[in-house]
Amino acid sequence: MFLEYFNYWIVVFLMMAGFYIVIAHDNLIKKIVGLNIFQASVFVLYISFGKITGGTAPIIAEGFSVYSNPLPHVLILTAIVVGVATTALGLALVVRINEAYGTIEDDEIHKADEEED
Amino acid sequence: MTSSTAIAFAIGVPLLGTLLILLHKRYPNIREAITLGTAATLFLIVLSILPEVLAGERPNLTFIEFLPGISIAFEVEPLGMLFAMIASGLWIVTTFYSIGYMRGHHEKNQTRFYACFAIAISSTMGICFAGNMLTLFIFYEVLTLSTYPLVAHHQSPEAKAAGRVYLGILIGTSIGFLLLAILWTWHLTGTLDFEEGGILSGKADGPLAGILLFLYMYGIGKAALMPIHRWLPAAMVAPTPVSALLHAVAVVKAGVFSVVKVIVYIFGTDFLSSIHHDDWLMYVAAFTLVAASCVALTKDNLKARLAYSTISQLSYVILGAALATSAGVLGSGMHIAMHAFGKITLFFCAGAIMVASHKTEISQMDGLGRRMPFTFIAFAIGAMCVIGLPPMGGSWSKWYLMVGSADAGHFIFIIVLIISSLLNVAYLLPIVGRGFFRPAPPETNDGNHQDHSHAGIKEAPAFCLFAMAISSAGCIALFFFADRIIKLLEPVAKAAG
Amino acid sequence: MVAHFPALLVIIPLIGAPICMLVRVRDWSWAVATICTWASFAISWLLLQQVISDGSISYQMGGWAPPIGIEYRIDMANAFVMLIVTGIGSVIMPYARESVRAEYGVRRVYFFYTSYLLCFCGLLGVAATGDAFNLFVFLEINSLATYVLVGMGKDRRALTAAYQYLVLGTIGATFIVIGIGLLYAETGTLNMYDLADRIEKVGASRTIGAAFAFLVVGISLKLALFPLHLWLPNAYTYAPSMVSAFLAATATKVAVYVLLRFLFSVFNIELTFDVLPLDYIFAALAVIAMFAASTVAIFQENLKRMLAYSSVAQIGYIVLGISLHNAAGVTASVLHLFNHAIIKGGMFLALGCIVYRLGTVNIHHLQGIGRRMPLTTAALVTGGLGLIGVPLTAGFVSKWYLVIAAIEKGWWPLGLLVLLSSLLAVVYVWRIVEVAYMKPVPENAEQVEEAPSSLLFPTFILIGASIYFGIDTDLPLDAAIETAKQLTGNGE
Amino acid sequence: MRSYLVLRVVSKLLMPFILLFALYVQFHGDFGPGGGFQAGVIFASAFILYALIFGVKDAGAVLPRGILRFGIAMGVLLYAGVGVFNLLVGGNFLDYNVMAKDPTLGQHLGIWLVELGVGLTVASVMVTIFFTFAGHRYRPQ
Repeated sequence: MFLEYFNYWIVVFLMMAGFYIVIAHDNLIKKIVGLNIFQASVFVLYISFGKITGGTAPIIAEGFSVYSNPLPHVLILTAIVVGVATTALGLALVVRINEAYGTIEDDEIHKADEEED
Repeated sequence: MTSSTAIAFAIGVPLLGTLLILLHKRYPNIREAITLGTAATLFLIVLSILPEVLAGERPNLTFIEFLPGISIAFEVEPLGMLFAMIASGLWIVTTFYSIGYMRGHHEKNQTRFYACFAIAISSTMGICFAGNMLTLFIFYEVLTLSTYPLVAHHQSPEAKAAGRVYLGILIGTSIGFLLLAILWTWHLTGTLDFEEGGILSGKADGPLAGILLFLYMYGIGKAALMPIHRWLPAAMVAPTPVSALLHAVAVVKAGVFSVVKVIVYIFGTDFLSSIHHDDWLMYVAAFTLVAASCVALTKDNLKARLAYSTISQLSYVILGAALATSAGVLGSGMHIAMHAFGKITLFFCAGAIMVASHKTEISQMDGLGRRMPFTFIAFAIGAMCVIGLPPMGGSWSKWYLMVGSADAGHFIFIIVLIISSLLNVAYLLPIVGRGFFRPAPPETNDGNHQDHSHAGIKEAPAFCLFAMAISSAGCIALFFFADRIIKLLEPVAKAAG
Repeated sequence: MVAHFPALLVIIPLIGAPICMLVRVRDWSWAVATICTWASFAISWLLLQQVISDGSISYQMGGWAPPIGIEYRIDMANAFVMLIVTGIGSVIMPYARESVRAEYGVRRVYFFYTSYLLCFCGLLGVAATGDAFNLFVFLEINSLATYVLVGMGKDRRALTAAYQYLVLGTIGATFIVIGIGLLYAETGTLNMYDLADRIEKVGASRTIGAAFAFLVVGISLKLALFPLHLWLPNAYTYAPSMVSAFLAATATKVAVYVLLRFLFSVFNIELTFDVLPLDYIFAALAVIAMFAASTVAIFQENLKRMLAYSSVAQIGYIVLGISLHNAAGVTASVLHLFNHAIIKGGMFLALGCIVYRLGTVNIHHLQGIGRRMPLTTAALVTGGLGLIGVPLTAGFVSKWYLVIAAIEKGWWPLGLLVLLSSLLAVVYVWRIVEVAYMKPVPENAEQVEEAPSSLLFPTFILIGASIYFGIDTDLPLDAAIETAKQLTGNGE
Repeated sequence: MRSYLVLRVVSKLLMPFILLFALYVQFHGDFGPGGGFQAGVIFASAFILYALIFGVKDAGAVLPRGILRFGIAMGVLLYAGVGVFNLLVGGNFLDYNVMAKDPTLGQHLGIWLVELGVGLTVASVMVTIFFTFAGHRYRPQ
């Protein structure tokens, strides 16, 4: 049971770990790290779907008849690009937040906002 | 001008007036002349519809179809005709009065006052002529919204608090209950048109009809059935012309008018008396009638007393309609007219006293009648009309209400009506007595204390006196020409019988 | 060319975005954005006509037939949503020029319009596509551009708002990808119509159930369904006015469309509502949203924030209609989607006018604003009446249908709750009225003029529309009824 | 890092190979594994390596911001332009069959151009992201 589905266990572990980091950490950079781990779990999930036992790379060649499904790879390539863009934007925002508040800790930012009100 | 276009004009003319008033906000004389002109035009337009209605026709006008199956539609029937004539006719009188009052009182924001007043009248016309329940509801809401600035006119904290109560109760009940009732009716019957004999009969069974009746009666907050009457005393912070025309005539009468319309044309009197779920309404109305009169007795502030008196009188109308007999409905319709004239006269007097002497409490009015004889005579006439003493119009409507109670076999309500009339006597006539027969308080020269004496008080401004004269003449005239009203309302009463 | 409209609708803003970046001259980039928006509007209008007369349109990207290729399928539902998006965009663009200049400045303003066009393109792509994964990609294009736009606000809190939005939005998007992935794993297809067929055959397997849960949660995050709305108030409050208006009117609406599409077209009604108790969950959340968010709105001092919370409440109405899952309920939802877009868009534009002149929308600084900026305030209050659902405004029509739907379903207490919750709207709208009209102008207040006509005109178009569509209900009502018919008939 | 001679020399030596490999991945994309995304990132990594060793300023001299921004925009335009061209000559959006007389040739041409656009944009974006972060100076408010 465990070994048979070990890739999915990895997915679940990564997903929960990433999600936990996003929720539990106050540091904005760490949140983004968590977000990345969270997204990475999905990449693994998709790649797992595409794998066919004994299949090769999906390029037509003599002597092979079983290929892995290429579609999840293509999809996840797109998802990775989206992930990169999200990370870049998130980090850029963190840089700006650091300039505006002088901190990247969530609770300190909250405090600064409350003082302003 | 055909009658259908007359309906459109009746609603459009006051709106046009509003626009002109806003445009001339820098020229008070022109602004008020426009108001007068608009009021007179409106009255003539309304009168032009009268012959057709008397001839038994039902002029109608349909605007765009608003939702599938529901249009904004108008249809003139006798009750609406009567109400429209009262409201538009008294608007002219009130305008004269307003000019005297607002100038004499040096009110601010007069342009907003006149503009909102005109919108309120326009929506009252819409209510009068509404051809289906949704149209009525729409104008009902417009009326609430347009009178809010009038109630909160002074912009003082009390005025704003009163405005909140006013808006809260009226909008709350109308959206929470009335709209739900309308939607439910639409769901049950697929129509919202006012039809003789009602649309709900056969579509709603016993308890459901009872619930619907409850939703309608408490949804129409403007009818001030207890315990949702609080807005009316609150609205008394408004300038007196507003209290006079809107909170003795247009707004509250729009409420009871809607109640009568709902009972006669949505439920149908036959259906209502057959289901026996309307008994509670009669008892609530009877209770409101007596209780409000008792509260009125305790009030020293003149306008507050009149407000509670109004609450009590509104329940006469509701009671009459709830009796669901021919005479009861007739009495209801007549009482709308009779009370309108009587109460507006009383409010005119209250305002005149306020302008001339800055007195608002009844206990301060000892001997004031000798300084302001015309005002107090008018007050006496109005009071007698509200009480129902001949030769004032009010006596007819109370007569028919009692006949209606007897027809329905509810003799207890005859007793209630009599008790209430006695209470009316008890809270209205002593004011006149005080004015004429009690000695005026002595003059004090102590600068620190408020001067309670009547030194320097003169009769109210001429504009006010003129208005009072007309409305009190109306009270008397209604007694002698009551047959005209009966004739107008006959078709409705017959259908109810 | 007519046959290519579904693709062109998405491509035009996509091409506009890089051009915007290349021209770089301030007014030119604005002009490019405006022209693209207007062109899209014209196309979406024609598309809607085409759908009305000929039924659904299918467009095969790259000539590859579905289910292998990506298909764009335009039916009533998305044609209508695209019309809303492009229509709102077309009205807002003329407004944007002055407003953005005042709130964002002129330096590198071409970035602003590039982001706007990408956001616009993403929304249209989400609406147009018939491919589940393609939908995710466009959703992310739209979201990323939106984060940028929100972060362009003047206040530094715009940055934290954008960050918060980014984190939550990304979580939502990832949930959606997981859901789509699971669907793919179970059925082996990504085309929505193909998916619908295969899901029907598979039935409610555990994978489908999990996919469904991930999708619903992910989409609910994007549409700010209570209690997943946390990103919304800050984002709307601190974004530039033009962005607030555009987002409030379109972004959540498109998310609602996605929800409708998945619930009704991809998963079928039996699965969604009979096997899974989604109707009760949605109804409960919607009612809480209506009351909780409206109550919070009452206590806000920043008017933009107040409107933002009101948006959360209004989304509650929309979701409530969906939870009834009968034709009338969905009609009410779609209708409210349209009406709320117009009303809220118009109100945010009106607030933008105030920001333009006063630099603040804090209620304490707006005393007597009714006298200082009469037209703007009139627009704001008229919009507010629409939010309450006063008759003769668009808001009334949708509430009418919502309550009727609730009664038809037999859940009449919900109808009563809808009406009662609109009383809360009365309270927060009346706060504006009291401050605007019933308070004197502060003595030390500087002299302000009415907002310039380039701002007022678009504001009045939207507010006017909210009145117009409250009286002449044909267009939105027909479209909503057709959409509901299509969706509740399981996409046929 | 100006003092690390080994790094400087090795990176200079590596640069052409990285770029060449990027081009291989780019243009072999329509036959085998590869394509614009991968190629773009590899291409960008060469410049990022250069910037790491020689500083962002020097790297910026090789690839000014203006060119990068142009690259980003042109890549997208190229992609969309191919699609619109197909539209104009009678196919659907991105239907490469109509690009040349022979559909197979058309497919080759179409995918080649589209991947070129993708590669251009990806490379420019990656380099821009790196330059933006690395070249940013902390400006507290």
